[in-house]
Amino acid sequence: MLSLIVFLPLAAAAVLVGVPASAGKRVFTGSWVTVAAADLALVVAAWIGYDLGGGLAYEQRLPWIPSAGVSYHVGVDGLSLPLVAVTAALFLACAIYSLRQTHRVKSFVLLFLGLQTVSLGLFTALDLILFFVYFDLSIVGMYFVIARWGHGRARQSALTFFLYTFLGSLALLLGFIGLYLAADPHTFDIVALTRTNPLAGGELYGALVLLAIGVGLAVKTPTVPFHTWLPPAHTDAPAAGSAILAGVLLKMGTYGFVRIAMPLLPDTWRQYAGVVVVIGVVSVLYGALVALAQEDFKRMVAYTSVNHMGYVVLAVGAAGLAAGSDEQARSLAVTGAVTQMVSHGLLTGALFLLAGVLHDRAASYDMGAYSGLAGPAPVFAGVTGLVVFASLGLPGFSGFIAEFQILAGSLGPATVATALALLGILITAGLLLRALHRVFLGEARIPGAPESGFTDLKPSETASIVPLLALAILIGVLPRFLLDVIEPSSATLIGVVSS
Amino acid sequence: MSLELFLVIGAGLLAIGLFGALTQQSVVMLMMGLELMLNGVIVAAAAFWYYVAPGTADGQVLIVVVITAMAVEMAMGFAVVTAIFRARDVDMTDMAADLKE
Amino acid sequence: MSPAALTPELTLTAGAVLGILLGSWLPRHRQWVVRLLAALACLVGLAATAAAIGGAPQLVFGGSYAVDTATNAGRVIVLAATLLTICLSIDTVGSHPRETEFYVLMLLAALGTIMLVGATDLLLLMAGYLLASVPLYALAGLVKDALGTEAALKYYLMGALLGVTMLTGITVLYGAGRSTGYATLAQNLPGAPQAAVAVGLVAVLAGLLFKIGSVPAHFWVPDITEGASTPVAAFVTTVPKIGGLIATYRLVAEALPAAGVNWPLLVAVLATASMTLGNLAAFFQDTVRRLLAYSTISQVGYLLLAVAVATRSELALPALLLYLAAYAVTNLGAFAVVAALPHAPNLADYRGLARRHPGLAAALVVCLLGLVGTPPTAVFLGKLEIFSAAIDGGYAWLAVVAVVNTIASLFYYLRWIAPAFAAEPETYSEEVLAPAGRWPALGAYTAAAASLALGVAGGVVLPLVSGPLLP
Amino acid sequence: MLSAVPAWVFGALALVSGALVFRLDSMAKVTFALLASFLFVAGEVLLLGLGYLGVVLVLMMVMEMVIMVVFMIMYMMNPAGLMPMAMFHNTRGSAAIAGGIFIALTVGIFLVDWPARAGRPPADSTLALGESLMGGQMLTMMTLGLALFATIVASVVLATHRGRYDRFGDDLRADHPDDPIPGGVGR
Amino acid sequence: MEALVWLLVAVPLGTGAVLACTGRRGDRPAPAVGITAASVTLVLAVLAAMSRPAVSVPLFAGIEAGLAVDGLSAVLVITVAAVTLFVLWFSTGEFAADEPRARFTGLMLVFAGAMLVTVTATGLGVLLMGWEVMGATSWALIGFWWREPHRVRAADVAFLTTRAADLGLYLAAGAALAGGVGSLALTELPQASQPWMAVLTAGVVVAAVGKSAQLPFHFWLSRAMEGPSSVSALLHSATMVAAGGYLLLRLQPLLAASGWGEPVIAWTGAATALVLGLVAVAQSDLKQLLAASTSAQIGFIVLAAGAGGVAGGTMQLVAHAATKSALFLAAGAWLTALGTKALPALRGAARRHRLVGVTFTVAAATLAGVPPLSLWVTKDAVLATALKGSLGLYATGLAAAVVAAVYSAKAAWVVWQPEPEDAESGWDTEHAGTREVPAFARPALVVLAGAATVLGALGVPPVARALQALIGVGSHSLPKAWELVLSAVLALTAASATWWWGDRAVPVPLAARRWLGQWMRFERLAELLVVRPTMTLARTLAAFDDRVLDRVVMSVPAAGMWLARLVDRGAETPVDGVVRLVAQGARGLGTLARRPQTGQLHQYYAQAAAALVVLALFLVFVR
Repeated sequence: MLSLIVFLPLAAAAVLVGVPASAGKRVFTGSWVTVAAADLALVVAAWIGYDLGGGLAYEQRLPWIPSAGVSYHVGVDGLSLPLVAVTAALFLACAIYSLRQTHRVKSFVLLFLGLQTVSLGLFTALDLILFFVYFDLSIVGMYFVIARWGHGRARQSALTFFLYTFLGSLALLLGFIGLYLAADPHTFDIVALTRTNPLAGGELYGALVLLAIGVGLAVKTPTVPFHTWLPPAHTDAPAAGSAILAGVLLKMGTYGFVRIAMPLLPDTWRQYAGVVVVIGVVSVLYGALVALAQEDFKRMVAYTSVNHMGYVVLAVGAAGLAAGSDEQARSLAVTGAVTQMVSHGLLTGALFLLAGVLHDRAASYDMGAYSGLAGPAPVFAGVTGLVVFASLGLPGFSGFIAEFQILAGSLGPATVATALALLGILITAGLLLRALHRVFLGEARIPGAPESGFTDLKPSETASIVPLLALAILIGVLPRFLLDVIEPSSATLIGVVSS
Repeated sequence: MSLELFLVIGAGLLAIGLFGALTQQSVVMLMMGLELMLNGVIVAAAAFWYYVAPGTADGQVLIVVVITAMAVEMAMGFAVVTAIFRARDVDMTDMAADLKE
Repeated sequence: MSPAALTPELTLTAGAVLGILLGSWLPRHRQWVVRLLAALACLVGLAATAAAIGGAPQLVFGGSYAVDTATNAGRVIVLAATLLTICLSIDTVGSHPRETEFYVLMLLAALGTIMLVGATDLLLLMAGYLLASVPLYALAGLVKDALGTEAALKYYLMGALLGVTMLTGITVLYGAGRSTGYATLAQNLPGAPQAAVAVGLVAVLAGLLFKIGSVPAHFWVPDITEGASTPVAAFVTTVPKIGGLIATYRLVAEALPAAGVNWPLLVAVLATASMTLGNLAAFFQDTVRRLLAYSTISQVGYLLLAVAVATRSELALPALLLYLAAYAVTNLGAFAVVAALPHAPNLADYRGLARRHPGLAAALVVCLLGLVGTPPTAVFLGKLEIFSAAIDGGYAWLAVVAVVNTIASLFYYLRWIAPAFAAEPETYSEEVLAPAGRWPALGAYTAAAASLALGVAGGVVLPLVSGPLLP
Repeated sequence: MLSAVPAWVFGALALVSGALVFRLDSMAKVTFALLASFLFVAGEVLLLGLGYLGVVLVLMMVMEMVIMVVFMIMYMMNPAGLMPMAMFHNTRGSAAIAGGIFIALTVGIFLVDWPARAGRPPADSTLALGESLMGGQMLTMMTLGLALFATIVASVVLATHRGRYDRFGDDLRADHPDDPIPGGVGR
Repeated sequence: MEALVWLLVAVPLGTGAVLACTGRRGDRPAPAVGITAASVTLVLAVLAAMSRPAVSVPLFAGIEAGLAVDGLSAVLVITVAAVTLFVLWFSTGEFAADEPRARFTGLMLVFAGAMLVTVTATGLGVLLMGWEVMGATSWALIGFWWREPHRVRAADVAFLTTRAADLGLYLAAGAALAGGVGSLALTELPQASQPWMAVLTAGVVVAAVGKSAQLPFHFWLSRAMEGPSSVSALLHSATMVAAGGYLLLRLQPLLAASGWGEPVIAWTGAATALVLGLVAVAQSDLKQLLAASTSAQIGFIVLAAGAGGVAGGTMQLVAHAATKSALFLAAGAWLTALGTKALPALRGAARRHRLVGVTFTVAAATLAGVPPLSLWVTKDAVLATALKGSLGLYATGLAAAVVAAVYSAKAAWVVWQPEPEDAESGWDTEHAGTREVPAFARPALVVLAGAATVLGALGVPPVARALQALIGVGSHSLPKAWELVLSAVLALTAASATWWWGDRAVPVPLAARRWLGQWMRFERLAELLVVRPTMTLARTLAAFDDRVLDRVVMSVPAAGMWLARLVDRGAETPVDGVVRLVAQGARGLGTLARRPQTGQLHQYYAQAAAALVVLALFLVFVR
């Protein structure tokens, strides 16, 4: 089942490779949408069939490189299933959004299908090497997306992105190897490693392994000070690329924390949770403050991602702190962290697609150049407004569900840090309102040719963005369907980390 | 004391040969330097055989290998020099330095 | 005496001798028969090796030659690499007056390399060194133009000096250990004067480092790669490394496992120097062949990691062999792309490749990213194993150095990939990206596919390279 | 026991003649200096009881030096010492390296505690060599043989610019070789 | 029956959300739909108040989402629903047909719905949800005329200020969890353990004070006046500012349990009542005057919470809601008709529009505390509780009551003055007036002013006792007769004196008047102390991020190449020394690594030989 979900896009890509590019772009975009929709349907089916009791579902394990302790081991639990679903949803949104794509459609579609397999694969992987394979391939795929379909200084940004995240991935690899060597018998299997806990007791070795893994994940997440690849990569990436980058790829880092760093190194994690908390809170505040000073809409959103991901890091750090040994609060924090990944995936995805609309119409992200777009494009403005409010954590949207749990859960274990992180909420609110205010309200002003006007959302854009928003509202209003899935798993995780 | 004597002679020949190999511009002269180095190796090999391990023939075979190597290197050297002489009319290493950064 | 154990070697010998005889009677345009013969020899050799793979490891010819996992793996890699190189060279040397000699020399070089792989006696090692080097000098100068002969000259002179050094080292080790056989040396060297062992080892290593093109014996690599024809460049940067590295591994693991000298540290230093220097020098290269040359120098650095922990981690040997196999196909693949586009010597010439030859561009990406170690290519698996071995052997810092270097290498590989996927230049010339012919492209596809297959099917390959080393 | 005097004398002479190789300014003299050096070394080898190898060395070197003279003359290298040869580079650095190596080696040679002698020289060292060559070191010899084979092929490839197709045509059907200067038996 | 409370919040929220999203298509039916929804809500509120439903569903792990209508909530839901209905009714006349009425009505309904959620919530989580949505909706409503940047800026200020205070609730939620109240239920909060109890209380206090525009957060209320009058009417009466008061009343046990919460809150309320009253006196704009008076009047509610007089506070809240909505609607009616809200320009407005004038005056008299109107008794109920605690509080409260009489009388005096000759020159400063009060507005005005009057009945002891029983918390003390008389006398005296004084110059320094007139310049202070430093910090960090962090981190791997090129091109952006150094360093290393490759063989020889010697020595000497 999972393998089908993961490899369906790749199989479709393999078929499409054979179709000549001259067949017309409709063939490619059409089949992309179909495949993405089918994949989403499969994920929904998997969700329906998922046993809420927790534990791994749809597990499958085949020997791959047995002598190196590597196996093809996949499965989902409450931590990964929501992310799988978000990934499928976001890719479908991007597929719909890209219906109007005209530039090198065939390779674009192929690349995204590949990326989808890679992303889904990562969230289902239960083997460190399998995880790493997908982790690295996501970087490669995104490099090509940015370099070939980006704008501005795309190649440079892509290069930066590649070099930086690749460095992170290799650090991760070193950490994985450290885990592998510590286990007896040597294995890369996440489940087995969780069970045996080879680095119990911490010590220097465990610290170094955690450092390597932590750096790798921190680069991908990204947290301050490893975030500098993010703004240029986002600014120059195409809209769909940005949406996937922010919506899916960033989650790989934070997901790594809950899937690998915490359960596999529980003792070491507890030991250094304070550091993680500090990094988290610095990311929250730094990301928010720097975003506040941005003039470029996409850069601003990129920095808010740093901020939002900072909450996740804060939560997982707080979950490791033994101080307030209240399991409920820490479990709440982890649930909030996973919810935040889902929520941020949907909302940032939507925001970047909206930014793509901005660029599509007037080829600029400069907020100073726009004003009063709510006049000519009320739907665009309305949708953006809602997404912005959702993203600043307004109740009724998914962001609140996530942030409330994170902050309420983290306050006990990490009081000062969380209290400081609260300020992030305020700054985010300020900066997002400011952006909304500058771009959409006031007298209408559009850069470039003013007489051409500013077209409101087109059907493909609406059809791609609004469902994401709708999902965010659904989670915001009826969060149980999501939390029911996440909570047992986060309780299990907290159990592992606490033991 | 005697082993050391032979070894010093070997080392001396090696050093002289190396000096030649490093200083000579002409490829043929350079090859002479290499030959001299091997000359020193022969002395050392023979001395080791006699003073350290006369029980096995390894030392003797080593000298055979050295002599063969000498011959092979010489033959290849002359062939290479001929080739480059034909192609560029030079036989000095300094003048064959087009391949560089 | 068990000649049957040496079937692959004998096959190559027969191929070479028959080839030269046959070539003397063949018209110029029908020398492909010799090519076929050479390929056949490789294939038979591969088959014989495959048959031998299951067998118990044994020492043959008075203990001077080991037939074990490493030898078998080395044979397979060398023979496969030779086959691929033959594929690359068809369009370059087809109907050349010296085509017969080209293939015969290549077979001989391959044979010499295999002798290096299996040698467990310093004298056989030296003989293998000669056999593996001499044909390559000639191959480098086969195209007797100014650059080709200069390449041959430099290659030869470097080889000669370092060969002499190696002989010196053999003599010193012989003097210190009373023997040239590894088994005896392993017994005698721990009690031998360590200064002599150290000097002897460094001197012997000098020759092997020359074969693998590692610092400080790397000077020939860029010059030969640029001066010789592309297939030859591919061959000399790939095949001798296989022999040299396994030979180095054998030397340190079998002759000096307990010796008092700190050779692991020495090898670690060499590895660091090699990868760092190779990468730094490749940074701003604009010629693809020099870039690849420096990249091979840095790759040797990674490979030396496994040698450094040869006696400290059980993972070292499988790691080395796997990485070698991966490196061989991937590096050959990159060279195959270069061979397929003979009129594009510079990075900038690759602009628009993805549009014009999507297949080649894909192969290029697979091979270059493969060299970086991107999964799921074979080198990734190799790097994984090598890093594991290094950390397991207590050389974690070396693994970190290797990681940093990997990132640095990514920079220049991307400098090559980026133009390939960029739009075509304004002043676009048809000739720049005109392909050479089918064969190099086929080679590129094969290598790329093999690189991927080896990575994905690593589970099948890894058990084959994991086995005991003799004795 | 050996008499140390001839060993000293031969050694000193080998060194001196070796040094002369790079001091003399005539091609012929240089070659003969090298030959002399080899002959003295052969003498040392003979002194060490390796009669066969000493003789082989003498014969080999005489032949090799003759060939070398031919090549020297081929490449214009001032056969009669008419023009002074000064084709050096990097003398100072080379002297430092070579001198340094010599000093280091000498110091090492005297400081190192060389292994004690094990075994006795065989009665007939040549026989021992032969047995070894046909026994334990057979593969080495076979490989060296192949190396020589490779050398032949390689040197022919490199040294001659005219191959069989130049002489007998692409399909080797020509009755007479197309040589610039006809020669050989019956031509 | 349980569905009732769901319906109560779902009807306004759902209808509002749908209306707000329909866009311009919904403008035509919007008023009707809005009023219908508000009426249904009112009916539901009454039913709920009678049946007291309570529901609960799981929200987070161990945390329930509960809604319930108890005594306090019952009073509030009715108040909120009723005020909403009348304000919506009024607003049908305020907006022309071409204005986006769907958006307005929708947002108003959501706003009211959020308030209903807040007052019915049984746990901190849900309360915070309603609380935050209310804040966000207020932003959208204050900035309703988004084409005018100053209004949006005002909305921003209002929202950000209240949200800053809202952080207190997040803090409180976390503290509650940490303090052992895993369910976050409001009733269990007083059981939180120390020291989390202190954090919890502090969070609640900050949030409530901020939302209620008490000192020192009062300035946002001034900016909130930029929105439409109906918005002000709703925001200032039953929702938003009232929410803070409600929260404090609701969590009075917590304040009591904390030990220090009560005095802090009581004094904050008293101080606000007095100071903001003075601010109100100094205003020259009718709506600003009313806004300041709101802060001041809510101050009494806060004072009540601090003093333990939940019932008195509730009475004050309800009475003030009616009064203040009537006043704002009246001001809005004039604004619609005359296009101005400046006091001097409103001279004679009451004479021109008599119905509005009368209702305004009745409401103003209530505000002034004139007997027997509602605020007179409710305020005294509050003060009676305060007196039990401390005489100082009582005195301050009484002084505040006097000030209230002053500003109410001042406003009434102005509108009843004869219209000057050049009256029209002062009109139409905000927008073009219609010169007539819409027919729709009248019933709303009348009903609300009537309610303000009638609610004086709350002061009748039996009613008061019934109410106290209904709410069932806090102390049961009623004002004694002398207190009632004293405050009545004081109010009447102050009002008469003000009326008599008219607009003659006040013997107060101009600077002080101006200072008060600008709401004590707290906004400027916040700007200077918070916003500016934050922005500066943000810009500095951004510059740091761009110039230093990014470059330094990036240039290590990416090395020279592009940076060097950047330097060559004369640098678009100022590249600092560090960067150049790193770039050059990388380039230098690259060049250095290639330098050995001279092409000269003898140099290769020398290098290789030297390197090997070094390696040999290394191996000899390093063990």
